[in-house]
Amino acid sequence: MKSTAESSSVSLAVETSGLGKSFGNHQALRGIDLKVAAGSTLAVFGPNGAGKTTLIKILASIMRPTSGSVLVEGLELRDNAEKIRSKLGLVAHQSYLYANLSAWENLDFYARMYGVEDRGKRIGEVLELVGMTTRRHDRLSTFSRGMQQRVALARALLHKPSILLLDEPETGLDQQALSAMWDIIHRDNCGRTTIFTSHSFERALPVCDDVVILERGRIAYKEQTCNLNLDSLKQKYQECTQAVGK
Amino acid sequence: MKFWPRVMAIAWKDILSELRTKEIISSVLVFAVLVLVIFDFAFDLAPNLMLEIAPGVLWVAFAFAGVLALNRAFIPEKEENCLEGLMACPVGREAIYVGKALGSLFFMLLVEAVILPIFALLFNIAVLQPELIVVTLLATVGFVAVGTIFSALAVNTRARELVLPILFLPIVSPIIISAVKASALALGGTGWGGMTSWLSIILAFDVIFMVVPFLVFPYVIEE
Amino acid sequence: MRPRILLGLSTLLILAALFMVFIYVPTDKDTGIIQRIFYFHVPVAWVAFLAFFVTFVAGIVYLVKRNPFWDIVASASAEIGLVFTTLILITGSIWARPVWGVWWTWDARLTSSLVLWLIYLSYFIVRAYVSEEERRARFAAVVGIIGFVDVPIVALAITLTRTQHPSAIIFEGGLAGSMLATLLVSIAAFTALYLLFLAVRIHLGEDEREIKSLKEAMRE
Amino acid sequence: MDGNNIGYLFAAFGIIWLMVFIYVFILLRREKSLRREIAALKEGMKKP
Repeated sequence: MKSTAESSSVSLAVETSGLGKSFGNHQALRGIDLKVAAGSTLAVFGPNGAGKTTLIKILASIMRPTSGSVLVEGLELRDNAEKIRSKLGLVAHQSYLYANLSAWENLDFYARMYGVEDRGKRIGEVLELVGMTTRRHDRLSTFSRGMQQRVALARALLHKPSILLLDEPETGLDQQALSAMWDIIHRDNCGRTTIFTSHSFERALPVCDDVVILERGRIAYKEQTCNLNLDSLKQKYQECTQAVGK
Repeated sequence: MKFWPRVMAIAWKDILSELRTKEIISSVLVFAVLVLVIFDFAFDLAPNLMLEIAPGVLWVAFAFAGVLALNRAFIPEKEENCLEGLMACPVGREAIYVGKALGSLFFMLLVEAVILPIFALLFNIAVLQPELIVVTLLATVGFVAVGTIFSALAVNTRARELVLPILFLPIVSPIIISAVKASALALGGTGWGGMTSWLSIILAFDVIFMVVPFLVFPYVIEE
Repeated sequence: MRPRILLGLSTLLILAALFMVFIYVPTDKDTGIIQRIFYFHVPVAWVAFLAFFVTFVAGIVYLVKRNPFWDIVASASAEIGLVFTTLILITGSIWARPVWGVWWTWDARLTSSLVLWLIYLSYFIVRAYVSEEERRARFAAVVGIIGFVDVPIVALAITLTRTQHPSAIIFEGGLAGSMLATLLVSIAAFTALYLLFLAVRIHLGEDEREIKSLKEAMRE
Repeated sequence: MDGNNIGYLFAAFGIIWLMVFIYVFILLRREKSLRREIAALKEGMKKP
């Protein structure tokens, strides 16, 4: 398993230093230093309001940080936003899909936005990958939550991103659908880096290489998955959230 | 060169989605016709006076129809938070502005194209004059240029239906004034000569409000 | 410290202006005594314009620097501008009554002032309807910028439509020396008053921020 | 027309200064209440 080694020999997909974000007086993130090795999978845990979504949004360059910097594959995110965005795939809480358009039309739109070459072929591929080929011409509004999530995943994979960001992908999916999703992500994988946030240790631990626990905008704990089991992680989570909660 | 294909993709996506539901166009059309009819009742005028108030009526109908259409422009982007999806795409935020504005421009022109004949019928005025069409086109560009940025702004406030007209109408007042005056001259058959000063105000407005919102739009949608 | 200096300066200038307007300057032959409103009306209009200009600049600086201070400056100045625009409308209307025989007329500059008033009223309506502080500051800055850019076009369009406003004689060199001096002193007085208000109002905004952060600190 | 107009002049003059004073008054009152709130908050922070 690859891992977030601190040594410089491993190339880094994402590196943040001193990342901070405040909304008025509320500090959502404070001084996040994170190194994610290329090709590894990082799981970010934390209670609601710990800053998980904020972190993902900043990495996706949707939100701009108040302080600190983000390097993506060695490039400063602030200065190279457009270039870097084409390397990122994003699945958020909401699907980012238009209810009045069909799955195909939605994907075609985003394929244009990402400048995907040979659009028709690639859309066919990702639809096949997520198993939505038969319903490709149905409107999004007729899809169940799980199906929408699959199309959202297809949307994120369209342009073959080298970094995939997932914000609580397990919400609204049952165990079966979730493992299908991870299966899809791994099947389409070609040395891709994945960063995802999660509430569920049971579901996340088997698929990640590294674990980070966020608490009140800070990194409270950082460990490689190979040094952890489910119980020790849960215990650590309790410690972190209670220690800061005082 | 990457800019325009993406702008067109955004505009086309809006048009496609609208053609599916026809939500905006149908409701705006009904509303605009209602405005015309109500004005027709309110001013029970002799035919010779009709020509004087008709341009005003026409532009009140267009302005209110525009507010209604623009109010809806960013709602699909909020529903599944698609605006965030657009912001994650490798395009400048300006492209989102231009794309949305082009989409709205298309709807507005479509609505106006239907309203004008109805207006001609109700007010017994010949509207098929190149002067009037040019005025309408230019004024609508200015409308949409300002309206798009305020629509993006209003959709993120607590009372979006209220905020847009309050913001939008005072700002576009020079366009409305100039369009009414120019339309009156066009309908009066004065020809281009008398209209130049009005047309130049509309043009100046168009240019300024294509540049300024283009520059500040990224600040409206960022998080 | 500085507000105190401003207070002294504006008091002094206001006394000088009052003296000049009511005692020193001769009565205008054509319009009579009512013409003296002009020495207040014009400076009030100048302050309103200056205030909105400051809002415009502070808005731009805010968008570039993201320092909440500039949002406080922008909103403080817009508030003072709105108060002074209200004064333009009132004094204009009091002028209109004896001269034109009506309280309100759709004269070009009165109408422009009304539109101006509406634009900056909407500035505060936007502020009222956005609760998140940073977003409110951004939106307000955008409205302040677009609103200010719109002002000359509004004025141009309305002026072309109609005007019965006394033409701006000052710009044609038609104003007697004593009248010009009076006007300038009055403008200086109102400008000093504006700066005083701005300083006080900015202070107020900073206090409000401090309260918010104290409350935030208490919650944590 | 001069005779009556002086009334209008003083009305305009009076309204300007009345509004200015009202505005000053409002500002001062806001300032005072903010000061009090800050003091109360700081007091509250010290105790617990």
